[in-house]
Amino acid sequence: MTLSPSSIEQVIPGQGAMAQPSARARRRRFRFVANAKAATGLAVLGVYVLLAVIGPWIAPYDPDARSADVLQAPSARHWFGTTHLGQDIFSQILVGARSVMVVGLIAGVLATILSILIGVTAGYLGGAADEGLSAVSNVFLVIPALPLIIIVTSLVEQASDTLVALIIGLTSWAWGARVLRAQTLSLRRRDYVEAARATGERTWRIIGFEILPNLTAIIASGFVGTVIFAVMSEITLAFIGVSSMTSWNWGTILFWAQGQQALAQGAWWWFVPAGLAIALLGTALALINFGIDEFVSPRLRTGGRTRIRTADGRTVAMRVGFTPVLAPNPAPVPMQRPADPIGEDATS
Amino acid sequence: MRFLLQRVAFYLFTAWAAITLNFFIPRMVPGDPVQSLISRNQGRISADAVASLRVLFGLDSDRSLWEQYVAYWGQLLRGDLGLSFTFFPAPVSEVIGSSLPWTVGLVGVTTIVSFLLGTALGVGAGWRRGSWIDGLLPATTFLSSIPYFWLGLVAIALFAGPGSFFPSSGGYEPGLVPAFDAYFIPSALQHSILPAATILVSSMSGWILSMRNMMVTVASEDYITVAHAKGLSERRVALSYAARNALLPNVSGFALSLGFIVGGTLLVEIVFSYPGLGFQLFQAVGAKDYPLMQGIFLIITISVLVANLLADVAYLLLDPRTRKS
Amino acid sequence: GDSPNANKKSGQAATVLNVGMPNGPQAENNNPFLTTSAAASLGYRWQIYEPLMMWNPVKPAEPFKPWLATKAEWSSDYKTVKVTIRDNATWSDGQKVTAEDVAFTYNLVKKFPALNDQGVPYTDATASGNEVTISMASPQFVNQQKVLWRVPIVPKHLWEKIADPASDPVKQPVGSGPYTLKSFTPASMTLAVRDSGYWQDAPKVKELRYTSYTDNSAQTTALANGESEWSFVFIPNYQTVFVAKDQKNHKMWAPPVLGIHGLYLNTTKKPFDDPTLRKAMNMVVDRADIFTTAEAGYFHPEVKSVTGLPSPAGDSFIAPEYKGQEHKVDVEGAKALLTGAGYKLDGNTLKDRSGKPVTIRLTDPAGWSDYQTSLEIVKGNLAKIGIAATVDKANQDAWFRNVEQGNFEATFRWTESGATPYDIYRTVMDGRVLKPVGTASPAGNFGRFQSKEATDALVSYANATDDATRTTALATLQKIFVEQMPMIPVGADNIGGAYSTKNWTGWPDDSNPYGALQPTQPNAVDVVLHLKPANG
Amino acid sequence: MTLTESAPAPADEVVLEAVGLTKHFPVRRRLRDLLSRTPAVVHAVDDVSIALRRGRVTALVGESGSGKSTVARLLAQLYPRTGGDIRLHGRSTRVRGGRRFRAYVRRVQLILQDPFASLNPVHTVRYHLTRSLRIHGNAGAGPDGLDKALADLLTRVALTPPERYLDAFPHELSGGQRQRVAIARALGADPEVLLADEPVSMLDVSIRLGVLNLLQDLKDRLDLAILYITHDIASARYFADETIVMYAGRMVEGGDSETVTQRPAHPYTRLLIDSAPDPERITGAGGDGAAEGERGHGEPPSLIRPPAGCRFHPRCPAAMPRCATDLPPPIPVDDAPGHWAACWLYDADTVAAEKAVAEQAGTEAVR
Amino acid sequence: MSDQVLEIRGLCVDYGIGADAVRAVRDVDLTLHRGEVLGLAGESGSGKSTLAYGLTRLLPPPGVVSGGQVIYHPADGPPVDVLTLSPAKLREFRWAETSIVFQGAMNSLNPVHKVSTQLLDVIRAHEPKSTAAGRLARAKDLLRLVGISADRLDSYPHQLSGGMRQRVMIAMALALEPQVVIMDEPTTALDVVMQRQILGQLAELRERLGFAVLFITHDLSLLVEFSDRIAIMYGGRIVEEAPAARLYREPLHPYTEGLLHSFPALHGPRRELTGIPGSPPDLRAMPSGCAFHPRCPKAFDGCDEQVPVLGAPRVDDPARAVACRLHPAVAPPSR
Ligand SMILES: Nc1ncnc2c1ncn2[C@@H]1O[C@H](COP(=O)(O)OP(=O)(O)OP(=O)(O)O)[C@@H](O)[C@H]1O
Ligand SMILES: Nc1ncnc2c1ncn2[C@@H]1O[C@H](COP(=O)(O)OP(=O)(O)OP(=O)(O)O)[C@@H](O)[C@H]1O
Ligand SMILES: [Mg+2]
Ligand SMILES: [Mg+2]
Repeated sequence: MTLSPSSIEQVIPGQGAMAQPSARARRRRFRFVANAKAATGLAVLGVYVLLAVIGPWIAPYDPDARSADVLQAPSARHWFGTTHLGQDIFSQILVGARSVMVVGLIAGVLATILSILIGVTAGYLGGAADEGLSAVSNVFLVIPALPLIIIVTSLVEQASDTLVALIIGLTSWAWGARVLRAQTLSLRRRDYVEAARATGERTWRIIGFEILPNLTAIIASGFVGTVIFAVMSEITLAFIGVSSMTSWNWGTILFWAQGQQALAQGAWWWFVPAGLAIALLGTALALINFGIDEFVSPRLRTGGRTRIRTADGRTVAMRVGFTPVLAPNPAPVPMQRPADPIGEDATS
Repeated sequence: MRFLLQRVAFYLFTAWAAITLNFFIPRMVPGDPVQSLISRNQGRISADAVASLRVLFGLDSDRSLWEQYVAYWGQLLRGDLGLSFTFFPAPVSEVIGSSLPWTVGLVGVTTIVSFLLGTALGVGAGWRRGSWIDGLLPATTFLSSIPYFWLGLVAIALFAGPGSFFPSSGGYEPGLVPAFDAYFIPSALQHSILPAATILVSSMSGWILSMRNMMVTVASEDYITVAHAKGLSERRVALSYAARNALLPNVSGFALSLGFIVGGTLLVEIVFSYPGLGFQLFQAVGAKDYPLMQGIFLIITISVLVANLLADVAYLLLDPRTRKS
Repeated sequence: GDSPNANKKSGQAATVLNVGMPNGPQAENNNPFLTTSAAASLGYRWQIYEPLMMWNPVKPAEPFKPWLATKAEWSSDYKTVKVTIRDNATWSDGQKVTAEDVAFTYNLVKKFPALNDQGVPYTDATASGNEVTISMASPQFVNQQKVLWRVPIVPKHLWEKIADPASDPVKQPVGSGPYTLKSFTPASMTLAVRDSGYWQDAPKVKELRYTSYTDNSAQTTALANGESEWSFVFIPNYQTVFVAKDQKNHKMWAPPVLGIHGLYLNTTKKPFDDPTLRKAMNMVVDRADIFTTAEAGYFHPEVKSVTGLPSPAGDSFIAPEYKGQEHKVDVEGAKALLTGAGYKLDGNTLKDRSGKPVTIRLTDPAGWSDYQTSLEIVKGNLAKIGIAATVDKANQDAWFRNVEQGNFEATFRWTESGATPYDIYRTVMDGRVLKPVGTASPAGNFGRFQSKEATDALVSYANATDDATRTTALATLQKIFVEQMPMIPVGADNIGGAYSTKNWTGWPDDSNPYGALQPTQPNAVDVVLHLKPANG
Repeated sequence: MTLTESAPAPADEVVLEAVGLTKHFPVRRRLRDLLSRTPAVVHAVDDVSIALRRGRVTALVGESGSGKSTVARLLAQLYPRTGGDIRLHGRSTRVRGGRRFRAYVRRVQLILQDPFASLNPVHTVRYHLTRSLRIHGNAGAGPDGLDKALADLLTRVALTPPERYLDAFPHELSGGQRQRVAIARALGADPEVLLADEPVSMLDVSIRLGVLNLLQDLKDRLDLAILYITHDIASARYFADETIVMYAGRMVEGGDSETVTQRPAHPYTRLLIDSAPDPERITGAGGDGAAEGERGHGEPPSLIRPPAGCRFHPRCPAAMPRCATDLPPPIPVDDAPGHWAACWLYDADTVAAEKAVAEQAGTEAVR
Repeated sequence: MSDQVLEIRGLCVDYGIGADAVRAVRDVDLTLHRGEVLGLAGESGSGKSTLAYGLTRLLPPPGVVSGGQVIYHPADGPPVDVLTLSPAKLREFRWAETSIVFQGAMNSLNPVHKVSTQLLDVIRAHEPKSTAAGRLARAKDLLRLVGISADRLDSYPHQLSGGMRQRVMIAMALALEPQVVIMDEPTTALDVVMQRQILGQLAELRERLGFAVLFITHDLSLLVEFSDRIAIMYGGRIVEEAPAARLYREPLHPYTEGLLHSFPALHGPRRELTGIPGSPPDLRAMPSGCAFHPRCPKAFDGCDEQVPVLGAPRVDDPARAVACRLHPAVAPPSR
């Protein structure tokens, strides 16, 4: 009955009064992109997706083609240098992007869907269904994923990207399901869920339309997490040489580099681009995740801007417990001047 | 009582299911340990020798999978994990016993340190948003997005050249006998610095991030405002009020991560040739060493389950609220 | 202090030899019969236990060198061998090595198939005086070294007490060799030279330190920085990575043995059932390129002879008609051969007689980088005669299964190796192990090569009682191999290692190839006995 | 905008009736409780009987935690009941979900206590109302029909002009507006019974009045039966025809609102009425009535181990020995028809017996 | 020594900065006298809580104090402007001089610490020299003061009922015997019995300790009964200020009047409730002139242009102040 001052509603401006809803809705739609982190992440991801699509076409060389330039450092001819067979590493990276993106996205989508299906259902239904589904996800949680993936990929002779993605997806949903279940448990007794029930909504609709939208942040971060995990797994598998490597991916490049002891030979260019490409992809995804977090959670959103510029150009620190005072006060009453007039409240 | 029994039954079921899967999955793989042995000794084991190896590994008798499964449980219940193929006839328990301490030592310690350090930095970042610690986030995120092994390899290339203080592989200087003495311990420590640093760098930002977000959330709780209103010192509000509450979810995450210590370190151990369990598992998978694989899976399964239970209990202990459902 | 670690470090001078192998952590197991034991995997079993005779795989045709036995006499059908045991050898616990011990050892191997890691069909071994007669169920001409060189002799008085020798870790090994085990840790083992009682002059190396590095690159690093002085590991670009680190001392010697690696073609798959096509393919394979690029210029040396026999190990076996005939890349010749046989080169595509383009799938496990590189090269080579090849990076287990079942078009694989070319040809052409496609033939003939003539020749070679028969049979085999080209030989199997002359000299090399330079071969003990301090 | 005295209600048809309704919640136990045998439960509601009649408002008042909301949720069939019966038009119903549950909620709609929590923050007003209309088939034909129905609903709860509110998210609405949206949602189902759980609790008095007027109006026009749960006894007096007082999970008094509020019979009701702030008190006497407040000291009882007998007896100024042992049944109070109290004070026999005992004790003490 | 403890002058509080800013409190002047209970009522959303948190600078982001002064007069020593204190000074000032009982006691107590810890640490923070035993004795006294037995010290917040928690908060607020206690709807979630219990205790304590209270609530009856003076807020401004009984009897501002005609009385004859038509103002688009004019039954020409100033309508009655052009100010409100 009492409304805590920290609850979502009060943080959002204009509560208690009607602001122009249409303008508001528009602002809301673009706020996500306006978030600098999300925008950066999306831009980088966009480039990756683009490369995944057009990479093989724009690659200057056939990634398999051998040339006389054996083990050469980056040059104008070979931007990222060449391998011990004279293959162009830049082309390998470009061509390899597709497989990485395909595996990451398919596995991410699959694991996310599974974790939603199992986690949310278990959390919402409770009882025996919950026990059963939780047991299943616990079993999947305790099964060591990477060795399992190694084993399963070795079951088939030609593990295609899709298959690797499916396997990674199938083995990596459990954690997300667990988190979602816990969150659903706390959501399902929320009043608005009860209210939806009392309105007469069907169960699947309650799950899909009342609960799921409120899990967006978690689902998104779970998705991003699995994509990163899937990419890492794929690359790891290729790196340790267990997956079949019919197509190029960045792990394959690293595998060759490691197999030829590139670092010992001083061929840093063989290693560095693939590793950085992976790290950059991971960072982009993490940035998008931050963006989603701040977008969905109003607390983080206001938290994003801790220093704000006032109209007269000063910077003010926003912090809990010490509300900033904007106007410098004339002092009409005799006052104990504080020993240290520069507080964190108002600094110029 | 019923609740307790239910929990126990639940965990037992999970354990049973996981162990069963762990039994069957390795056996579904084509190829057998003998074949793997042959491939490792390309051409130097003759076809005639295969028979002797099959006899050696006890693969000559044709037992159905079901019989093997039953026998496996019989063994397990007697606390016998069987004999490893790769190190035949060393008992699996011995193989695990010799590599577990390394893993637990390296990864266990780094997990704890990374949790503590990450949490501390997360507290700082969350409390003082916009400060330098907060500014660290993009960097740590980047670091944590780098594949472990790549980071390890680069670390080796950069820091572990010949003549460097950092050894590039192994758990201790070859030739030393593991013992708690003034020769071995420093050597073991020296060998662990680089892998530990790698793990730290790439795992810490997860803790920083989750702690930071929890801090941000908690910092807007009423009781924090009240604590400020009470005029408590910044430190006390930040630590005793905000951090103490923000810690709760992180602690259960930490308990769970303890469970993954055993299994989650394959790559670091491979890259640094660290004589731990992850490396052993990798070898076992390659060698189709079912008994060893199962043994390691068992350890992983049990430790994850125990950690799970620990997380449950930790939450109960740390959070005095017995929440109404 | 009292720690065993205390005496480490100092006194490295030239009493210690550091041996390394990239085999990962080991479990304490010194059973000399088990391939899986630490002693076998690192090779120190041969420093503790000794065989009857010493054989030199690098010079397979040379006579055996007496070791624990002073003499070995084969019956003419090679079904029994009579060995004379030297009388000055003792076990490290002081007891004398007797013919009883030898007979016991062979009977032990016979009794426990698990210990018979060479699969020799022993029937009996009896001792009388200092002589032991070992008999076998079938002629063992091609397996002499397996009988005399690969069986570590163990003391009867200790081993008869072991209930199950196949699963005993033999924590305190007692052997007749020059060393005893001093300490064991999963990553390192130390062997100390025996104070007394060794039957020859005690080696100069007072202590052997074995280190099991976790993987190839760790081993390579250790070699490069001198931590390891002797090892056997594949080092890509070994010149820069290893030799260049100490030009004077770092050496690599990996001479070929009688075993080869090459491209198996599935002879049941059209159009590769056509020997002409196979021969044409053979003519374009650039072995030199493979040797330098894929095998780092030292591993798997080029097989030059058209017979597929490596040089120099196989030189003495080459039939006179093929002496001096070597493979060479001849694209034009290949093209001519093909067009002559009804193939058509249509632009960049080779069409077979039915007009279908010839394509081929080359496959090998993903993780085997030298094979993969070789395949890439072969792919390029084949393109020159219009064969479009794809390289498949298969999963290792699947590859094994598929190769054994004949489900492949072409794959790089090894043959077995032995004391005679028999093992090479048997692996490739043996009709006795021929199985239909889909059924595994683990013992060989993966390409499903069908030739009764070859099978007969193999049987005759193994069972012959006189050299003439053997020579004829071998010539037949070589003829078939050259004319039918069931497998395209590329590189020789080799045995050897990397070593450093910084502290120790006397290693075998091209100028003095007295034995195989590989720490895991029985020759290892011979090598160690040859070593002398570099500065002493 | 006038809240007039409600017309004398016709003794109308009972629409929804609770008979001996009981709800016990199992308690989530702590580690140390795991070993104890008896399962602990919260006796949230015990033996509550309420009849909701067409065109009438029944107020439910009582201390916080006495089970008022639980009764409402039980009546809405959101919780399974532990005991007792719920009758809709005289027919016993127990529905858990599915079609029959939806048929039930079409007739019985619940407005949850907390408007901040009961609207999904991610959905607009339009979504909430559309769903309610759709589910119950009141959405009209085609998009135009729906728009008309939505506008109609919003106009009914005085959220005008409707376009201004349709696309707003809950956080853009004031508390009062949210409470009205919640009411509109309930009305979208076109129910016969409205269970309104503190629908005006967090509004200032002027907005509160607006909402109550709305309900009043709906009741009159649509012949709704309304359960009105509140802490504001004064509003119960003005708004409800009948008032029931709950204490610690039990009904302690009931009757005509005016009677209950003006002549409370049960000691707890008296305490409640006396405790209610009353500006007239200072303006009249200048005192602050603290003396009366004294009686109320003591904590509400634990509902896990509720006191035996009358649950109010530990705090009751008029407690008699019997109160601690015997549970008082509803006993009619003579001052008005339909007025009853669950208190032994209104049982002539008990009072007489007590008096005798007290006298005897008195004489004994004298002796 | 004046008898004012807290003087709020021209206080403005915004949510957000720049174009996005919403001004929730506008130009508020308010004086709290020593030992008095000043009630603050008004429309929901009129800025009562914002005012209370703003003057103590506890408003969570994005709240900012955009102008004005909050002058505190300590019992001894010169007055200080709370808004210019450095964080360290502010920390010292807080609780020792001004304590707050927040709206939801449920959320005000740290769920993971015992009641004792939370009581003791405030004493320790402000009186570092006190002994542990002394602090404990004090904590026990405090609990007894609000009618909770001392053995409850070891309880966790969740083990206490809502009323008990509220009383623990009150005890805590009094721990350092501050001059001013601010209470934001301290009893809204409780039933009237509990509410009366708590307020009764508070009244008693005030008699003994002599602190002043700023009491915020929607419940006009409660306010009239409990406070000495009442201020009414509308649209971020104080629109009327008067002694409690007089405000109840003769409200001057039409909004106050409307409020008084909106609440039903429990006792006495049933009277007609008229309420206030219209809806609350939008903070982003405040009506020009008097914020109440669109809803005011008595509005006349010019109400939509001039912002009425708060002032005493009669020179001889300085205790009252109103901001309405019906009762133009003839004197500044009393200080
Ligand atoms: N974070 C915020 N951003 C923008 N406006 C806000 C924010 N928080 C509160 N407001 C607005 O400020 C105004 C004053 O809010 P405040 O909480 O002070 O009202 P109140 O008088 O205490 O109301 P109530 O009686 O409902 O508690 C309200 O209109 C509210 O909508
Ligand atoms: N789901 C639940 N599980 C366990 N106990 C519950 C549950 N819901 C309510 N209770 C308990 O049942 C009792 C009655 O709660 P209820 O919410 O019905 O009270 P109320 O009269 O509505 O109180 P308020 O006036 O504060 O709204 C309380 O003690 C409450 O703690
Ligand atoms: Mg309630
Ligand atoms: Mg408020």
